Amino acid sequence: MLPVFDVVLAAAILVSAALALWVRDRIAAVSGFLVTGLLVSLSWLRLGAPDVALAEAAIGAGLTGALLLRSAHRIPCAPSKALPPSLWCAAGALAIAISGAIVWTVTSFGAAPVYPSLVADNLPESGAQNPVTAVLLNFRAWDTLLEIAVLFVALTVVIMVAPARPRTAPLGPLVQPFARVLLPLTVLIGGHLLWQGGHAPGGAFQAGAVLAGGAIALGLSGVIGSKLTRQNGLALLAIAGLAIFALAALAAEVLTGALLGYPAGEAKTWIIAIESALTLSIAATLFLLFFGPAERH
Amino acid sequence: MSQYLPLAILMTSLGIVPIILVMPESARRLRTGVNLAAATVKVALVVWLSFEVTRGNSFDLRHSIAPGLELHLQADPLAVLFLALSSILWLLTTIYAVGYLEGGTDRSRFFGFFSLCVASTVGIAMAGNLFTFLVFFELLTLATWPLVVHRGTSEAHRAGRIYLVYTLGGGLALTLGTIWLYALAGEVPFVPRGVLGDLPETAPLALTAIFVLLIAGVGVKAALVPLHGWLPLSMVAPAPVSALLHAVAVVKAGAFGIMRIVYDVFGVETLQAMGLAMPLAALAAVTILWGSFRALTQDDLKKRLAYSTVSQVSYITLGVALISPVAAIGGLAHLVHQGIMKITLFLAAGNFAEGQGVKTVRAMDGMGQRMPGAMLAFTIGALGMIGVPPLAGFVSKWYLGAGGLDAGQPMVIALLAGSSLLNAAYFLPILYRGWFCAPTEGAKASRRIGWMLAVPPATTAALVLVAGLMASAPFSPLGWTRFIVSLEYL
Amino acid sequence: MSELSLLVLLPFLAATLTVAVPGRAASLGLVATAANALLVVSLCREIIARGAVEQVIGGWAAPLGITFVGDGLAAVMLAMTAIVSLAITAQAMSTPGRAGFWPLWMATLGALNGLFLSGDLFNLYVAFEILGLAAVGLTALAGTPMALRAAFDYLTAGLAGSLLILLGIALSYSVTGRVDLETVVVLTESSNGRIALALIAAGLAVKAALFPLHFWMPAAHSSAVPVASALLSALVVKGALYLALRLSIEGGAGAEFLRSALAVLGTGGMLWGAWNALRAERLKLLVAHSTVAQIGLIALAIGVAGDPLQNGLWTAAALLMLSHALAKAAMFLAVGRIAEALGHDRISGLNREELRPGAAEFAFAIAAISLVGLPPTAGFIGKWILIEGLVDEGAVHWIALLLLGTALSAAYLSRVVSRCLRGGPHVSATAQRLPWRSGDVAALGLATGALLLGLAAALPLTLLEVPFA
Amino acid sequence: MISEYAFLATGAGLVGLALLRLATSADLLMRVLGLNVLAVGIAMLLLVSGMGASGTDAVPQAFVLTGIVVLVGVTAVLLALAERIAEDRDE
Repeated sequence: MLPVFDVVLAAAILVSAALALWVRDRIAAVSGFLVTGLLVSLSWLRLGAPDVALAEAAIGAGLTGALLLRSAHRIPCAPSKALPPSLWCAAGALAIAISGAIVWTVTSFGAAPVYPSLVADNLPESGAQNPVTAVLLNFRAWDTLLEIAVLFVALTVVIMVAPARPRTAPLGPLVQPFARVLLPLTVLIGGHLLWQGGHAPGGAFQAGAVLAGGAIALGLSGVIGSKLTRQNGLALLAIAGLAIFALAALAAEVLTGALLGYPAGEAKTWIIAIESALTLSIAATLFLLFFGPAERH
Repeated sequence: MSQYLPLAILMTSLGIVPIILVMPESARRLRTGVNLAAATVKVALVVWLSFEVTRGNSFDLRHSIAPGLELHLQADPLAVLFLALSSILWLLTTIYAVGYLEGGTDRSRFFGFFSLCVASTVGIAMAGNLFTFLVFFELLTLATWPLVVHRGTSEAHRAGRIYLVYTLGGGLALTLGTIWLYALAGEVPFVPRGVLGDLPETAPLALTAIFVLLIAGVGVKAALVPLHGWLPLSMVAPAPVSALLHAVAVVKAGAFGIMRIVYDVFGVETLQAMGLAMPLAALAAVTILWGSFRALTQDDLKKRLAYSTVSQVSYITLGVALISPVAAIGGLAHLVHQGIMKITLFLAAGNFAEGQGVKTVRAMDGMGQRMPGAMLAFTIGALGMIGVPPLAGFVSKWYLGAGGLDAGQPMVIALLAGSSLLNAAYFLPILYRGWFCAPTEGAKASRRIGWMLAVPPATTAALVLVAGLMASAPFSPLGWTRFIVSLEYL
Repeated sequence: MSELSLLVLLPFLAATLTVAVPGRAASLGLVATAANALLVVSLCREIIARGAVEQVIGGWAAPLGITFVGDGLAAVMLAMTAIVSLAITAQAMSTPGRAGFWPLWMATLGALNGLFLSGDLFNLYVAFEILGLAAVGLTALAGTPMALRAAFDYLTAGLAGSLLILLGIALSYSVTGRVDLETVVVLTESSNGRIALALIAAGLAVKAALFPLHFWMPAAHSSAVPVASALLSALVVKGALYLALRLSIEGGAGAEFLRSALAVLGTGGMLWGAWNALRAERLKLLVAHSTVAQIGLIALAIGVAGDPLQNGLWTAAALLMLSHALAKAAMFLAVGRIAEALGHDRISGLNREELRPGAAEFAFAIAAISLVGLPPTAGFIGKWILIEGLVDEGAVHWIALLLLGTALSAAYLSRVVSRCLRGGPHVSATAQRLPWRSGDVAALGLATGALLLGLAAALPLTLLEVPFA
Repeated sequence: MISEYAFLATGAGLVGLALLRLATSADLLMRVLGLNVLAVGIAMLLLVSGMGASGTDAVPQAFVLTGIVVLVGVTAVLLALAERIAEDRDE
């Protein structure tokens, strides 16, 4: 039964993605993308990756979808030039070749991942029970720190480029499809995160995204006044994440001699402290990524 | 302390380059002072150095750049010969240039690159290995370009472009040959009688190719036919630049490079064994005749002198390629003799242009009355070039001819006779017009030539006379070259 | 705290501070770049004295954790970045600031340092994303429609490049089960592993603007403000080239297929860039196309150098990168000053009559000498090492191509320099040069540094000869 | 097993579709969408490769999570730039 479900799901993902990419209408394309995202996150639940599924639903589909909806009308369609068929065929052949190479590469015999046993062995010392959280905030926290730096840079560029602020309308036509999809999800995922706590799927990114999503929805519907977004404090909160994480990394090195090496036995405290700071910072960053700077330079 | 002499000599001209370049245009006195002081100090240092060298002291300054790659400055007798020539003539040319460019533009730029030019020449003279030689040789290319295009006209730029194409192309060949030789032989220091060991037996073909590349590389600057095309064109440069190009720096650097490659990289015996000496001598012979032949038909005075240079510089190459100690003495002595003669001619020609606006042979009528001093200097230089005894040119030609006989090449005598006839054919009409024709009606009123323009050609003309008369003195160019050749042919 | 941690984290901390205290951004930037330079000096001394250093982040050894690897190559790249950084900062301090410059610049510095030190493929991907985004921000800094459009194209190309890298990493993971750099040698052993590596290399080619994937680059580099152009051309593309060289080293003999591709594409880039530079009408475009050509040269050097574990030819590529970074940064800074003085950057209008060429033109000329690779520049030493090795191998065609590239670069750069020397006696003697600014000093200093680097080539070569970790 | 292949094909298919769209469209928004779909496809491949008998490997999951967050940042920048380009064209 389940394999059949998976095959149908897989096919649905491809179809909706193709629709999203080729449909002419902007809103339809973005909606197609949103649906693809949600189906993908469902498939990732099936692949045994609930943390990622949550993140994809909240950020990959939700927030990205919101951003795309915001911009869909402001970016005019490029005059669609009919490409010569030869170019189409070449591009198609290339795409098929790459897809084929990927399938062949992944299905050919490969070495088993080295990570599961390493993660399992070191999980008790990591300060987190959820292996994904352990990887993100302990084993490979350096990746995460750089990822926060990416968000920081993205925010800096968006503030610099300063697109027009989205118009807030009490549940206007722009908001409705988005709110219809996102709000229930927000509530659902938020509840899930609260319920499961730190030991199960969830973490700073998902929580931050949910917070940001709620704030954006409220901001768009005018519930959160523009007063809040005009405060410099929000931007400072956003950049604080990188500063705190970097300082924590260096502080850990002072204490233990290893960059990001948490003192023995206190890993959990450190992780929770960093995660809570990150949650707020991520939420502020994502919110500002959506709304842009208060004033244009 | 004195082991840093080579560096000090290099820095007297290299060190003032940035200082002069940043000087404001209006700081005329300061610039002249710095220039002349540096040139004078350099002459003094070179004199000191030559005394040290005759006392048997050797100099070695090394700076490692990469494994098997080092900058090496040294002072062997051959280096001292070239150093002495360039430092003395630099001093004279600087004085002349200051006078010549009075009231001109971009003088800071001019004198900056002028000094850089001489610094590269000095570096070429003192290079202790092929790599160092290459570095300064390329630096010379770059330093000379702004001088060639100094006037900024389209003609100057065309000449500059052609100059760059030729010299950078030659630079590429030289670079490739050098790297190839380093890959085969490791470090290539300049050592009398060559450093190649058993390579001529193991890799004769590669070595021949390397020789061709190296000679092609330096041959561009030495204006060997058919690589000489840039030289007549670059006559658009101001007179002191032409003097520098022809007598001291560029052309001489090429000829000096041929000496280094023949004597101190390959060694005359190796070269003869590989059968490469004859073709080089033949090329030199062709260049001698072709240059003289082309000079005949030039009406532009400086162009005539330029083709004369093409011809005369190859005397040096010929002397080197003939594989005979006597011919070598002639060739090496000609390095100096041609330098002082040609600089006399160019400085005098510059004075004709400055004083009377005369730039062509046709307009030379009555120059002996109009500018007797400059005309006298020009005459001495021209007669020296023809090889009239007892002037310097005669000494070189005498040794070259004797060397040809010594090497069993009597054809050399015929070549020298033919070339001298051609020399006479293109110089004597100028002298005739200058001394025996009355000035034409339209001749411009004379502009006074200051002492800065008058003294340098007079001095070099005197040197031409002295170098010929005192040829047998130990410190004459000839005496010194005998000493060098005794090292190369033991 | 070790130099390695501070090298990466100090710039990021400085970046956040410059946002928090915008009024002090310039002085914060200066302090950070100066500290960065001191850290690099200290690290280089340590590496020369004690060999390559490693630092296990968080105490979790690779492959689970991430390791910083500070070997000779990384140190040379860090030093290159530090030197250019000082000049960029000096120049930026002398020009009116634009909001966003300092945080983006500091983030670029941190990302570059992180990239040069990282020993993990996925970590490298994240570092590339920081670098790419910050570079796009620097491009957009000019704010003109052309710059914004160039920034968008740059970002889509850059993102496509990094996603190709990520795809390659995903396939590496599926083939070998791990993503630290030591997996590269395993990848070279199987054909599906080579597909993964090829995808990573393709992504790097986009990011490095390697022909024919350079389409985004001339517009981006020529429409940005001068400091940003200098940064992008001198440093940002070096990140991808560095990783290509690193893959060649890690892959050893098995990475020959990558090197062959690099050599071929590099040749194409060298010729194509030179051709476009010869035809360019605007100075900035000429310099940008020259970057395409120079990247081609560096790729060619990596490509023909052979197995880095067997011979030392790859050091030539590193030297060329170093030389290009200094010279190209100097060149863009100089071009910025020239354009500022003239109000345009048309090559045909460089020979102005009322103002004589000054420090900027001179800096351009010196930088050109380095780019052409005339002695005694580091570019020359790099080419020397490379050609000497190729002579030994008898690879005549590569030597011929290298010489052709050199001749072409001399041809297109002399177009500009000869224009600057034009003018003539009609120039009034009272003409004034623009007053000197620290920007002139930066351009001139960098150009002179590039020129003299050849004389001090022993230093980077000593570093590069430190055995790999 | 079948599920695994199905999702593998989906991942590869998403990559192919996205590349095809990127190669054939000059539309700014479509390029943003295409890049996002490409990223989703790659993430799918990572997760499929990480599947094992004892559950899905946590490390590629962390990679995907990082990738998602990075991508939302880049997308925000892309859209901001695209909006400004459109605005400048209007003026």
